[in-house]
Amino acid sequence: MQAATAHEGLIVCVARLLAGLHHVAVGASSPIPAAGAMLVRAQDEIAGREPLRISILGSEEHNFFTNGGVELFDCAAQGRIDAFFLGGGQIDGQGNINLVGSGEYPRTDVRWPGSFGSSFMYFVVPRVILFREEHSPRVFVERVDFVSAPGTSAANVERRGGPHALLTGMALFSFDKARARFRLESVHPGFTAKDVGAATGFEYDAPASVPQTAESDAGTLTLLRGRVRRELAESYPQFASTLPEWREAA
Amino acid sequence: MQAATAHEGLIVCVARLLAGLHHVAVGASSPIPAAGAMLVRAQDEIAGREPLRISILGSEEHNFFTNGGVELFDCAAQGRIDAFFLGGGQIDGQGNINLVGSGEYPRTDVRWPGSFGSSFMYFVVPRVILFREEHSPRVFVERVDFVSAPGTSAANVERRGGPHALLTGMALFSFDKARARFRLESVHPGFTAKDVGAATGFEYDAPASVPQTAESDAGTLTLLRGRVRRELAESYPQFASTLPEWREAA
Amino acid sequence: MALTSLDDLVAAIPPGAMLAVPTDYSGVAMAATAALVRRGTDNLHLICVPASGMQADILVGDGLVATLETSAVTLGEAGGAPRFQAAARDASIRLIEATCPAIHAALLAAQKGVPFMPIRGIIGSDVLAHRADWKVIDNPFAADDPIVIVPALSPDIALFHAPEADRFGNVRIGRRRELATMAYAAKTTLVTVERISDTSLLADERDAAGVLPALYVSQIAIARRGAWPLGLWGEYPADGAEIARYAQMARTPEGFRAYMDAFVQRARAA
Amino acid sequence: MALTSLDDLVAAIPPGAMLAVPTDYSGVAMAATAALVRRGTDNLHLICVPASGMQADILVGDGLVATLETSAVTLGEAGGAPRFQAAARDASIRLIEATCPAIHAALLAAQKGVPFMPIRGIIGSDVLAHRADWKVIDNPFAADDPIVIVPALSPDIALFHAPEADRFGNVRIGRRRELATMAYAAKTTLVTVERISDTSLLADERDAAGVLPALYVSQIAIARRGAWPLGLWGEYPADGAEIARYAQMARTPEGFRAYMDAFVQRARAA
Repeated sequence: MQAATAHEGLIVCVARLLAGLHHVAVGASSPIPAAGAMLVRAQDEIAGREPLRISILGSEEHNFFTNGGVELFDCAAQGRIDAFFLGGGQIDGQGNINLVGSGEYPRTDVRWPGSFGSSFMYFVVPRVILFREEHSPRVFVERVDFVSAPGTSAANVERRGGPHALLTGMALFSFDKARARFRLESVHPGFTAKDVGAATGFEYDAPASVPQTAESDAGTLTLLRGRVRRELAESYPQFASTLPEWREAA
Repeated sequence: MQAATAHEGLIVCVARLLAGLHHVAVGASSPIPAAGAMLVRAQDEIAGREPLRISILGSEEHNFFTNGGVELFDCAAQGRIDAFFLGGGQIDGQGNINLVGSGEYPRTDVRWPGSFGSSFMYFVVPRVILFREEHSPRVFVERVDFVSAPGTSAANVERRGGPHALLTGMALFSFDKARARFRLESVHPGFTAKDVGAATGFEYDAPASVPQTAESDAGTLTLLRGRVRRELAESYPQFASTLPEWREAA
Repeated sequence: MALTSLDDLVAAIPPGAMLAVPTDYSGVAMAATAALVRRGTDNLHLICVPASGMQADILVGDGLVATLETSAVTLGEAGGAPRFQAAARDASIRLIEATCPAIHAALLAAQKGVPFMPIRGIIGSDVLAHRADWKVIDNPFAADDPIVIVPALSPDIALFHAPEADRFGNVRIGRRRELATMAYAAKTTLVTVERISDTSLLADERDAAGVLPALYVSQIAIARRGAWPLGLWGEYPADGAEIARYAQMARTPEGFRAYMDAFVQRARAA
Repeated sequence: MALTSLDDLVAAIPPGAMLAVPTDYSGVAMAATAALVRRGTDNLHLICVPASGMQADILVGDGLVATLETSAVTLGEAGGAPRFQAAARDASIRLIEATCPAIHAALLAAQKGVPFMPIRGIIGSDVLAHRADWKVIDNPFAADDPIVIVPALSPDIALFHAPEADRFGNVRIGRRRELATMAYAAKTTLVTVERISDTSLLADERDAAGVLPALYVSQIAIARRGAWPLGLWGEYPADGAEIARYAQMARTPEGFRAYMDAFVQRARAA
């Protein structure tokens, strides 16, 4: 079997981060998180577990909300969303994220869309997965220029959510809330811990010997390239077409 | 033409109190207020004015709200409801109303249903019409035993609504908010100012000579006994059947 | 979704639960109420959203309610609610007097995940005077502007009756959006329905707005004519004669008991 | 209800108005936006509920926006919003940075007639740091529990596009309930629709939940394909190629001007 592509590796990483959860919400233009969620759902069904519920925002077919755009936030505030994905033009070593712009606000050098719901979701969703494929010092900075949402909060600030992991095209980090610091967990195939160090603008912890991100097993890849790829194609046809396909023998 | 019955007289009084308004809400079991509102609507249409909008609560056909039971209160809070009717087991001379019970709360001697939305609506609807057919010292007391909603508020309490008039089976009062006091405006046919005084447990102002409530003119009665009676029958068939009927000559 | 029996549905309501129920015209789970009476689940904290009728009167009359939080209880055209009135007079239940929009606001706070909601009006009423759990604060955005705030209300259980659910657990609530508010705010939502649809209620974009998503629904049981003797919007009107019969019988404890014996038997047969 | 022309509809928006518009997938009145550009209504305080795309970019690019209050502006798959980005860099507009649920909360406060709404999160963000109009208070129901409160937001005008209205002025909004929130909160609501229904949209209890009552609707104009090049739920998808063409041309002021000349002509023809 063909080894996992880089995107497939990320999808499998996402799936590992979502295993065992009940409900995840993903953005309309987030095919890799969506694919990871669909992989978990398929695995749950095969294992006879209650399958992961997936809400795809902005989608007509996969949006099960009926109370308008605010329902995502209400639902999260009620504790009914276990995981959510956030990105950012900048992410710093304390887990702060910047979706607004680089340079001195408001006259930003580069302007990004804006904070969307991040300033809220980061506080209320228990397992926020920071996902940014580009792994460069321009993204992973020592200190963001604008805090759309802070990585941690003072003890008296009500907060049950926050960064759980940071997944990039190069590596997977966990986040220690007490120390407000990332820890390098594994490096994806084709990269070294040294590559990660050079591409990261903030300090982080790392084990003496950084493991490689676990390879996807054949069963997982078969599921991904068959059923999940077909499900994914309904919402993300262009992205799905870039993934390897596996067909059952006729 | 047969003179107005007592109920017809009350309906015409209600209509006079609602003339010129845009939107009135009435309870599902309030046929006289509803009939008065329907009379105004018919008069508006005949005069070519924008007709009064009527929301009948709890009705499936005449409830134009689509956001659940809370929409009445939201709509009133937005200033979109000009008039509303409230009653009460007790009403006192300061305009306080009691929908909870007589005697010392919570061990009331007589328990009524409860305050419903009165504690809110009395504050936000500009023209609240207190309507209680029974005119007796047991209803119109010096001081209510439980204030479901106060007639007036301190100057610093945000309040654009409150009692506008008190209509009973015997008389019509206006309300002076600055003095927190009712004023007898007119006495219905068949009663005297003295009757009113004997049946009212609170003090109120009155002109030296109290006029009789103006009679309904023939055109109004024709409209009421024809079109309005028919419209009323859709929501309040039993009540409508007690009103005189007028049919156009075939 | 978990399609269950009426008995199993009400078994999910523990004694002492904070139980939210809707007003008469929204879809009252009367068959489930009979099952609850049969089961004898007591010590309930009943929250009427925002008022109730025969359902609250029955639960109070049967001694299952420790605390009753409501804006009103009435049998409507059939008159006052006799067991509620008797309990109020005897002070045999703890009464928490409310006003409709404050109950909605408290549930909305839970829906939004905030600890309180501000609400206008109410100041100077005895409703406020008797609510140790409500506060008056100064509006932080204005000078000398007192405003009531009510704390979030998150019922243990929301229980109501609706025309239909689909096999995925979505429930049609139409424009009775207080049912959605109850479900958003509650920890567990139990629904009885007239029937189960094989096709998803969310499939048609035109009427999807009137659907409570399965996400908020814990258990569903079929109960045909499950709101009787109350009505169900779009399905059947209230049985006024039966409610009047109840109103008459429930004037005495003995009459109430006789009525209930038959009422509970009916639920056993259903 | 007042059925009017597109030109008369946008004439109801005065210069300097606080104008609320919905997010791309809810129903954006793009034909009306073209008419607004043609009319040259400027000095607008544009509120995106809670974000925007091409509509905000066009209004900003044409110099009609003095203040922009939004959670984000993006052209989605077509990339960043070029005129918005340029205006942010030049500081040629006043930017009020927000986060989605705070915009919803501020409108909800207006819907409820309360001066503010509490909202969790946000504390410690620069969104909060730049909002002089938001406050952090101590939750009056707990000790040492700071919480953000946002003031009520009551736009002068809400403007959106929907599939249909009926001749009584009721408008189908489906499950895009943010459109209702906007209308509840706004002083005036202007709606463009694909078509007018002769029968009342409230007649069918099944889909009445997805209808905004006429009570909240000031004026309605027919604009066929009135959301183009954006999509309209249940009706037509977004025209991705056209949005990409806009994204390309709007990179320069000259390209933007050329695009707009044709865009506004199209509105004149409609």
